[in-house]
Amino acid sequence: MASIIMLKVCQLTEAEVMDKIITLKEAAKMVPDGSSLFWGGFGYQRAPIAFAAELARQKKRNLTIHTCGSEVDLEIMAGAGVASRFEIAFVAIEALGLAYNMRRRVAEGKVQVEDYSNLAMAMRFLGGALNVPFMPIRSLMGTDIVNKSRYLGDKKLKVIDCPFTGEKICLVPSLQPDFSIVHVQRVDSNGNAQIDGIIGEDIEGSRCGKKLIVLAEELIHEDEIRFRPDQTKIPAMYVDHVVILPFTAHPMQCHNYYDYDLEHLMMFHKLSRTEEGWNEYLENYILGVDDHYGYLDKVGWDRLMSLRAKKPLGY
Amino acid sequence: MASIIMLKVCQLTEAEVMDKIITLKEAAKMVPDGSSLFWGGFGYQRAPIAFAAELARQKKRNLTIHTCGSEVDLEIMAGAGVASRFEIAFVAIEALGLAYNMRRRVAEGKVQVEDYSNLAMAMRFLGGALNVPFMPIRSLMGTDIVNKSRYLGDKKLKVIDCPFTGEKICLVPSLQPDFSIVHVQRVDSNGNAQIDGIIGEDIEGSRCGKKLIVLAEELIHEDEIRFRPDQTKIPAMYVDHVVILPFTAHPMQCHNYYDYDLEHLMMFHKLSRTEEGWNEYLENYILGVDDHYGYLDKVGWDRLMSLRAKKPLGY
Amino acid sequence: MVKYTKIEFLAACASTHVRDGENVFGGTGLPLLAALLAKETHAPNINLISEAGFIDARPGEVPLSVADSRYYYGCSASIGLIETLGFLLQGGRIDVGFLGAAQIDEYGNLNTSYIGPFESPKVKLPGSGGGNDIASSAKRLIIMMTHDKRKFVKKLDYFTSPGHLKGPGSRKKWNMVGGGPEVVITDMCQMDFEPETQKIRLMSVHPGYSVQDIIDNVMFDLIIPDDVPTTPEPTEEQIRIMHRLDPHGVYLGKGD
Amino acid sequence: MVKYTKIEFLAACASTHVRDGENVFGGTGLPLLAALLAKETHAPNINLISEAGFIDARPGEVPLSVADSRYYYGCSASIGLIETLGFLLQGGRIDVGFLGAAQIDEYGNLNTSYIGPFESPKVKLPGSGGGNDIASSAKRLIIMMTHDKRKFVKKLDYFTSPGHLKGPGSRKKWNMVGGGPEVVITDMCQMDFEPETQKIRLMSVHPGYSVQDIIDNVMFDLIIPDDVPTTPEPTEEQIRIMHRLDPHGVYLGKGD
Repeated sequence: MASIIMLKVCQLTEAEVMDKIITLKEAAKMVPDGSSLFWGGFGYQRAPIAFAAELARQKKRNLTIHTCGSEVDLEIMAGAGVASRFEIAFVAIEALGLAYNMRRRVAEGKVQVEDYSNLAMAMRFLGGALNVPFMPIRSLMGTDIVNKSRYLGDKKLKVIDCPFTGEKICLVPSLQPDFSIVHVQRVDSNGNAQIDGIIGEDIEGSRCGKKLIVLAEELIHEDEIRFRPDQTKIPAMYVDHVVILPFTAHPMQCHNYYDYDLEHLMMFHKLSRTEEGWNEYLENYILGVDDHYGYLDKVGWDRLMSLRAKKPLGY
Repeated sequence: MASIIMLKVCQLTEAEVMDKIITLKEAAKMVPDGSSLFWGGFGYQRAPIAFAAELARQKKRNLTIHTCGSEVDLEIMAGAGVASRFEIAFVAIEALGLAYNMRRRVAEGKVQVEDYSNLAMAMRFLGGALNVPFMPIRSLMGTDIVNKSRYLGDKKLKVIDCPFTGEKICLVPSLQPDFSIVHVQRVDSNGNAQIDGIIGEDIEGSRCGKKLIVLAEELIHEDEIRFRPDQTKIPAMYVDHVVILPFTAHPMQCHNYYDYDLEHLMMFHKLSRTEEGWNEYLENYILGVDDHYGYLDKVGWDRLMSLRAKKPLGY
Repeated sequence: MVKYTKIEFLAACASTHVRDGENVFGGTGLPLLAALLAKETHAPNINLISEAGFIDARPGEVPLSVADSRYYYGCSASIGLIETLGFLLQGGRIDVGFLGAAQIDEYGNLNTSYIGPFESPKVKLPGSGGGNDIASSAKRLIIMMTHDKRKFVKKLDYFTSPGHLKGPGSRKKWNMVGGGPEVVITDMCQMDFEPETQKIRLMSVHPGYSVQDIIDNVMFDLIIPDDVPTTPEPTEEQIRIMHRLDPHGVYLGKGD
Repeated sequence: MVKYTKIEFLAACASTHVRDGENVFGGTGLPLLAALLAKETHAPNINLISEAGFIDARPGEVPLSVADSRYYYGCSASIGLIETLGFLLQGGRIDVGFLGAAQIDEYGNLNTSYIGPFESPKVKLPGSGGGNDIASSAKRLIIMMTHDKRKFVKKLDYFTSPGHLKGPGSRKKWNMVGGGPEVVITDMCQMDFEPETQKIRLMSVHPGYSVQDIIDNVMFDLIIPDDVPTTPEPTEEQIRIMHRLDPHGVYLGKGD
């Protein structure tokens, strides 16, 4: 009985939503200049680098990026002039050093960074996902994160007396950006997404945006999702568009799929020290290629294949 | 190299925490009269019935129970005089009808129920887990849940003007009860717990209590936890005590382990219609047995075995 | 002629209010039966959600609890309450929710908490559960009740879940996410809400009942439109499917 | 005599401040190396947590990122930021956190955000990351810095993360969950905080440095106790283990 129901519904559902799958170009085209974006991934893990590069190729401008901490992707968007505002807690290339593009653009006044902590940003996404206007946190108080603001002014946060206890508590404003951009390991054609390894802030981030674009390394059949429903980290009903692409995070890593490319990463970081070096990288690896596959060809498939994750390590 | 490190640490860690595993009797003994408890499980799923029965056998009194919605376990605690205060959203035996014990005890004035909604309670646990004094929600407003209170008075909740948007928003006070009682499928000796199926409010509830007692159907080896760390729903560092017992939720269900016992449940519900009937059940199945195994013997192992879940259905 | 019970009529009638493709909070009992019936007939693509954490569920037989494992097999995600009641429902993503009640007033406000005075209640009812959340935040609310005059009251003993509160503007005052009740379905009639006053209005009467029967069985002034049609009867297929979904007759009774 | 670099000394010295059985926020870089070294020597039962979501991690080689998959294999739970920074850290369950900084003042307050005036910053630094959260809520804070006079300032260019703020009572005013900084470790010395004033105080100098060297290399009035011991040197075993954990010399440099 159950199987009859499922069969019928399966066919209809798949037909209806098959068009969620679009290309990277189409996905980036949907983001108008001036949009605000939740930006997924955390540190070296599941960074939507390919999406940042495509935004640069399409000459997007004046985006506002919301994330806890990201690295190469933020450097690309700051360096290429795609994003002019960042509400973030962290930008650097961990282990290697400062984010030079961001440093230059901030010094030039072309980029404004509104500073929060990681917990503060994660709670802003949680509040947005819950559709409430703010969330309380216990950090930030007593520091310049409370006292100074770039552009949000008194909308950056509020320190209030708790109406229950009288103690000081900090309220951070919830975020519901125009888009959420999240990179995952696997997705079915409906948009049900599985994530391996750590989640960072992507549960909350995927639910807070007005539109959600999921970038996945691999397309899986709906049966695999329904056989393991407790592995679904993002249910299809949140997902507006799906992009299937391998090595979306290169030169960063994607747990169980590939390790970071330390050589490329160090080359990126070294070149980004100067505007000239950065322009060389931008021309060579982003603007000078047609699309993400062009980029991957340039990096070289022998190298990409050598980065593939080994079981059971996941990197 | 990694394996050398792991071996060494494994041994030491296990030795240190092995004493987390205690008996049901010992666990219930730790709960003093007058304590407040987060009560895990949701509806028919993973209800800590065995713990409620043991609290009744030990004649605990004046407990305050915090949960979204529970059924037979709340009926036992209300009926046996174990708990006198409930901060809950729901009590009934779904599909069968009203919770008669609770109904009688409320009418007698022996039990006070402070009414919230499911989301409100879940958010109170989330706030407690986050260690902030309140959480904002969009429901409750305009109704008697806001206007009437049994014993919390103006600490029950507050409706405020949002300091960011000016709109009305409801703040519910966070909960950090003395104990969290959570029933799970599997746990290792350190306390790392896996939950199958739905979570209800047990992620937040397990983190909000001052002490956490985990009741598990099955003990697994630490290697199983570390091989699938993304299946760990409650990390050991939250867990104070572990009780290993089969059929902890009977006559309710435990996903992937056993289905509900509808016959027993209907018998329970029917008997509880009257004080006499309830006393009969209480004597027969709770006070008249030495412990949980006595209860299971009384129910009968042939019946228990017939309830075992079938793959892949999980019930 | 199709033979049916009052309960079967109620469930079949409610199912017609679910539209294909909607995100539906099913709950348990008759509402769930109605939602499952809709899914098997005119609305195969509804996304059935249980507040316990199941998303896009396809139970082969009717669950007894919102947390019943029968919701699990074949669902596309199995999470928890913060996901369903917080992210999905409060997030404005649920199209339609179902609620029952022990009392309803003329604005569709509901009591599922107490009969008698709050200070010394005669009967403790189940309470809100997720009801207040669903009534506050689902885009549309379908209310299902067995018809009993004492349930259709001028003033609720306890106001658990919001309908249209005190009428126009009330929900806006509290910034409610959802639109409030759309229809009330009983075993005697269907009622909707007059747009201007947001007061309850007779919509159709079930076969065998007159408008006067309904008027006699509510304790407030029911708005009666000029034209009150008869509610269409359930089909044999609907009744057959319902019994397949509830093979043990937990909700429908032991066969007919 | 043991041969060591400044960086090796700094990491080995910091590792001694981790106590067995503690819940430790490791982060990346030298702090993580210090924590891993502690775990392999005197503190095998520390529970190493990365804010990205890894709990009870046992990386075989040093991760480059808090989110590095090298944290995954052998860990006991892999979750997310709300879990680690919210439930665990803000929940008061983290014993010790590590932070570095570009500037520190005499109360142990830290700047990891900007060099130069806020309005027109000369250098954009990484920002708080989880630093403000860790400094606010970890029971103890261990600060690690390479020693440079320009980093030990009278006034921070930007106040990112709280040390003891303005001294006694300051943390209490904001109800901070954690106890604040306990020790500052550089490649020249160790410093702690005088209990009465909560101002920074010299604790020990590393071999080869004098008290005067330290005084010359801070820009505020450092409290100097009567007795300033010499910091014990790292052992050969510590150095060997560190290099095994960082085989590519990402943090330690290429060989010694």
